[in-house]
Amino acid sequence: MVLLSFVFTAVLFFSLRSSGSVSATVTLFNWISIGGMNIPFAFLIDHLSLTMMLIITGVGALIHIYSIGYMHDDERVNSFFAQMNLFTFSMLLLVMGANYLVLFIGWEGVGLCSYLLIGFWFKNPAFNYAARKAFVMNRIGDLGFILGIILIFFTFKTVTFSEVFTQASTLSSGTTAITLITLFLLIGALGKSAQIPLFTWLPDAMAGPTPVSALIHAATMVTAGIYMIARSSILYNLAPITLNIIIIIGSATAIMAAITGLKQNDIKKVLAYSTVSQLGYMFIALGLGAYSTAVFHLTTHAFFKALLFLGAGSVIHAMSGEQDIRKMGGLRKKMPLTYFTFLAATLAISGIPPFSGFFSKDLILNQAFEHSILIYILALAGALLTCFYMFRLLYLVFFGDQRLDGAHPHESPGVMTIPLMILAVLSVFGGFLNIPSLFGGNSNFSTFLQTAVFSKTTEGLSMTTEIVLTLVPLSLISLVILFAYRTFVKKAVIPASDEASMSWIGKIIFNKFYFDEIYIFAFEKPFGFLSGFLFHKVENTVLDPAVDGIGKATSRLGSLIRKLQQGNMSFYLFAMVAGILLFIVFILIV
Amino acid sequence: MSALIFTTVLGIILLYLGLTKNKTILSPVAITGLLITLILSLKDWGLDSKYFHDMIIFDNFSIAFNVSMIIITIIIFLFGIDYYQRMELHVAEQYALMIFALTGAFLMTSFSNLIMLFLGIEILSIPLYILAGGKKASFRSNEASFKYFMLGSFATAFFLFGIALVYGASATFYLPEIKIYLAQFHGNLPPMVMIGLLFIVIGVAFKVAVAPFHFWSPDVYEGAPTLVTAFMATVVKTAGFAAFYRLLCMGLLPLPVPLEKALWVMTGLSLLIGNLAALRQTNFKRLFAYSAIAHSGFIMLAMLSQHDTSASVLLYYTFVYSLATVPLFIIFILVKRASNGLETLYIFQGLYKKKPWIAVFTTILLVSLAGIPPTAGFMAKYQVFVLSISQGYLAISIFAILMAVVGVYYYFFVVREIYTESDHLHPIVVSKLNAGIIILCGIAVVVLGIFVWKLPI
Amino acid sequence: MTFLFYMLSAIMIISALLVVFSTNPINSVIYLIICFIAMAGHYILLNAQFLAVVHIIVYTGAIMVLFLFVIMLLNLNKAIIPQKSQLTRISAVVTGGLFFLVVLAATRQTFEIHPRYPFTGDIGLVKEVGKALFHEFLLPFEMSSVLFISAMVGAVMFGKKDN
Amino acid sequence: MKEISSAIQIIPLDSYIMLSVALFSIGLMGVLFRRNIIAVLMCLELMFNSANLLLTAFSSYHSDPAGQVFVFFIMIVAAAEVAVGLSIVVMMKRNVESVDINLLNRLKW
Repeated sequence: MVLLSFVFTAVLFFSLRSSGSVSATVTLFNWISIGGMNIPFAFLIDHLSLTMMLIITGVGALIHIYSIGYMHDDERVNSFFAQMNLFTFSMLLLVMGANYLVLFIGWEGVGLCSYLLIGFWFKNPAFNYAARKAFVMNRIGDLGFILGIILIFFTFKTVTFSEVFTQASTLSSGTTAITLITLFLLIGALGKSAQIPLFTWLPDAMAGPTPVSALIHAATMVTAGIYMIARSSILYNLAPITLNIIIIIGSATAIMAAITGLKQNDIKKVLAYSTVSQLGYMFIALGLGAYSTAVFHLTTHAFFKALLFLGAGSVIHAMSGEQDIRKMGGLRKKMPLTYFTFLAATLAISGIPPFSGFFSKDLILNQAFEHSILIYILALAGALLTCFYMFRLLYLVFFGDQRLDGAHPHESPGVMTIPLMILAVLSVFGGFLNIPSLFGGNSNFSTFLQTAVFSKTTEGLSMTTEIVLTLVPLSLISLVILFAYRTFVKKAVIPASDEASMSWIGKIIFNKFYFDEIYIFAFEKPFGFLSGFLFHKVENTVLDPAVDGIGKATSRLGSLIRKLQQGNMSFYLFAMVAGILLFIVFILIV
Repeated sequence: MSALIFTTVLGIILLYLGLTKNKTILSPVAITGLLITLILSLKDWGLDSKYFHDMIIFDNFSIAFNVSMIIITIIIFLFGIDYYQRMELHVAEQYALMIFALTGAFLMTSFSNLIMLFLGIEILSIPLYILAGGKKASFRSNEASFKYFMLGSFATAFFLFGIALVYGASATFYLPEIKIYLAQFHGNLPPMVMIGLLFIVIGVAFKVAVAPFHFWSPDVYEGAPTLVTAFMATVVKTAGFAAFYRLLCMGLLPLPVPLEKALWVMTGLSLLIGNLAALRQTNFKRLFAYSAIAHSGFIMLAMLSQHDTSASVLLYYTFVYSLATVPLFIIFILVKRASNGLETLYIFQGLYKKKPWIAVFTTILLVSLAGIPPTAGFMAKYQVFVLSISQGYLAISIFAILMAVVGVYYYFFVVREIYTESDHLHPIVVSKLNAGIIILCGIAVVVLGIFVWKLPI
Repeated sequence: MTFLFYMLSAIMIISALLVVFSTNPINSVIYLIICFIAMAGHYILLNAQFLAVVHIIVYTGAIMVLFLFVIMLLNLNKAIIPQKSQLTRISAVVTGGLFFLVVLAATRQTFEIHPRYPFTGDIGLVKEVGKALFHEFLLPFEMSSVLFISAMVGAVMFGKKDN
Repeated sequence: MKEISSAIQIIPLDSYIMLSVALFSIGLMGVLFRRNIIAVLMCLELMFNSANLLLTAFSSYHSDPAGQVFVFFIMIVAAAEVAVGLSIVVMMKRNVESVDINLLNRLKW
């Protein structure tokens, strides 16, 4: 089904290309007309939505094929596919909607499917809790989003994209209304795209089946926020304050999630934090006004992150459900296909040329450099951290000796590896869609998006700066890879369990070499501390409780109101009379 | 008018059929009768007929509401075939009383004289007092009945006193004449009239369970037999709001400012109390009682944002709400039977395992009540918000949206239970007819949400 | 005339208070009957002869007898039920008093109510009331039969002893 | 007869309003005051009747029979309500052997 829709999308893509038109709007029917408002139920097909549709259907189809193998012995496989399809439908609705309301319906739909899919294995109460957490956090974001839509309606008297944007372009930059609208929309995007402070649901959401994590929490749903901001690029261009906030949030998220990822030992958690971090990257790009770059990174990220998740799924499958990377190792020989595809994805996410991640990440870094050196350094640091934990993951899982007794890892069946290989090819070559002029390309992808997304124009960097900016990260990244290799392969350092960490560190100091000491003093300790701090303190004691706290406060108020209902008739009568008396006084005074 | 006469006759016919001690024919007769009433009602469409010195006016507004209430009652009766199978005594009386209550509801949607409003409310209420106590041996049912009766009469006393005060000033019971009388004050009403109007409004607000006059509803909903609760939560609420709208927006426009402010306070309180108290409920019926209070808040929001489309939004909201609520109560009864009469939310555990399709449609209905697209519940809420915002009530709308978000949470308590495993495996028996009703309502909710956004008035 | 008004009012208020404060329900019923008779006197003063008669028949004749009947039936003719707590009773009195003051303050005539029609003395006669009842108010009159039948059904349903 | 029928012309309308409000408040107080359900019902009757009295006074003042017809309907409804209320009381008494309003507290929270 999804494959079929991919074919349809591809046909649509080429027909739109050949017809040479920029966008097409399909109005199904006139939907709402109330209170002086007209909303058609319409779809908008332009280059942006086509790109998104290609990603959703393409990656989605591969993941569906993969799931046939992955879920084949689950008893509720039918409902799984039903929910996955519902998700794909909602996601398409989201990107194809021609006004904010249709977008919102898709938005809610993916939230709902996400809830169902995270809690798919509902027998485990923790999973149920994770599902609910995701849902609640998303609802907080949705609240901001719907307020944004309402404000849009309030300001422009319409919610159709084209009309809003036409009217908005006549407004001057920095108007309060626009700033408010963009801020509210941003809150929605923060929830859906898992940014600070609403990101904590995403790592927990890994409770769902791995294909779900791949489809929803890596490739598609979390990018909805990016898509929405890119779609509203005209509005955001008019709100410099919001853009700055986006940059701050994006870089903070990118760094923080990367640091947290350093110490995670669950294979999916590592990937989850890396997703959050990469989304932070996209937000930086958005904040810089480089919307097409953000969408480009979104595209490449969809390829390699889906691949990573599916690879992880394949590993978990092979290890019969084990997710702790400390217990893996030496899988390179047993699962060569998975290994090579995983390697390709890791190289891509680390930004090694000519893998896809290199092009998109490089573009973001360049643009960050243009904007401010500070953001550049932050982004670069994030990239290095990403590189480190990804190779740590790779080495721990695939190199060294097998550490789990009694497991007999085996390569996954063809129905699972074929999607892996296709995605690997995409991860490797996906970057060629948008070769910058430095390498003799002509930025096809950005040009393609230009009709739908209105990036801020930049003057461009000189050739030499660009070369330097390409080489510096590259050399640093190679260093980091080498370092990780020495630590995890040569020295075979295995991260200790959380409880034993202090005594373990003591032992290491006496036994290991120079590199290890550097690792411990310069890296392990501060970052370990920071990582632990971010994870345990910030995330667990500040952000989570803050979000939970709102819930708790409301529910406490709820108990209070409930206590009023004492069941005693006299009390009800008294309450009624008191109410009436107060209303009389109120009426007479007002 | 012929519909009104026919329903009263139908009630009496049902009473006589009760003498034959044959329960099986009651439901078919009642449903056929209601279908005839439906047709008779629709025949009056567009005529704006006035009867008996303008005592009642059957305009499109009242006919639309009547039709929606008849449809909901038919759904309830369809389920009644199964429900009353287990009951030995007084089955015919219960059917007849519901029909009589429906007659009262008709009067409430079409009155144009305060005496008809008063009689309508009473004809609706007295059968309900009795129906609430339908399980004679159960003390909970008795208590529900008495609480409803006591507080209801108390509210009626205020209502009457209010009518007396308004009559004293204006010397008439006719709404149009009262409107003309009030217009001469240019919004600066003397306190006596103001208090009279307030008392009248309180009398109606009590019937639709608007906070702070909601205290009866959780207790009565819980204690009353479940099918009666379903009737109360849907038909009574619809009728109450139709009457409310007729009173305020047709009779009193422009609303006196203090009264309007008082109504806004009630709206805010209902939203707050309904949604927050529902968060802590573990009893399904109480949960629905509080959520009904919350929905009253939303409907009030639509009503107070006076616009040409208010009536249509009101109709859409109440109909969609009823359409989702009745099947949920039906499912609740079926599940309750399978778990020895427990009423907590936990009894829904394992529903997905036992009846996957029913579980899916239950989810759809709950999702609709929670107001998540693409269901009709979302469209209804959305229309309310659009209406209130376009009329400039931004602050309260945002508050209502916040509360709607809270609302999602407690409906998903039930959803969570449905998809949770359970150890007790009593089979849930769902007859084909009941499954049909549930599925049909589920589909209707989705179809309405996607394609039909406005019901004709 | 004025004397009569004050006389009846005093009887009414005092007996109404006694209804509330007497502990024995039988006494309450008796005081309520006195109160209603005084009210019938008011109706006559107000020229509503028809109402005065109906009031006596319906209230003292039917409703109060029903009360008495139920009290006898349920054997409640002693003050067996304890009073509410002191605090509740005081707050009840305070609430009632407050309500009286507030509503009184609001309903005091600060504006002129104009009589709708020129004064006639016979609107309360059976003839006039009957005309209005069977002409203008025919529909409510007919609909109240539905009310009665449902009340009757209810009373039978509840009162009957099921085996 | 002539003398009596002109009461409303001599006694100010205000007095009647005051009287009705007083009666209503006493009824309200009684509803809150009493624990015996039957006594509470009687106090409710007081409240209804105060509305009746007020309507009649206004009706006479306006010389409009509609108010008195309304009173007639209120009496009808009051009779019906009392019948239903007392039958509920009888049913309850059968179940719990008491007519104490404070016993009605099983449905709560």
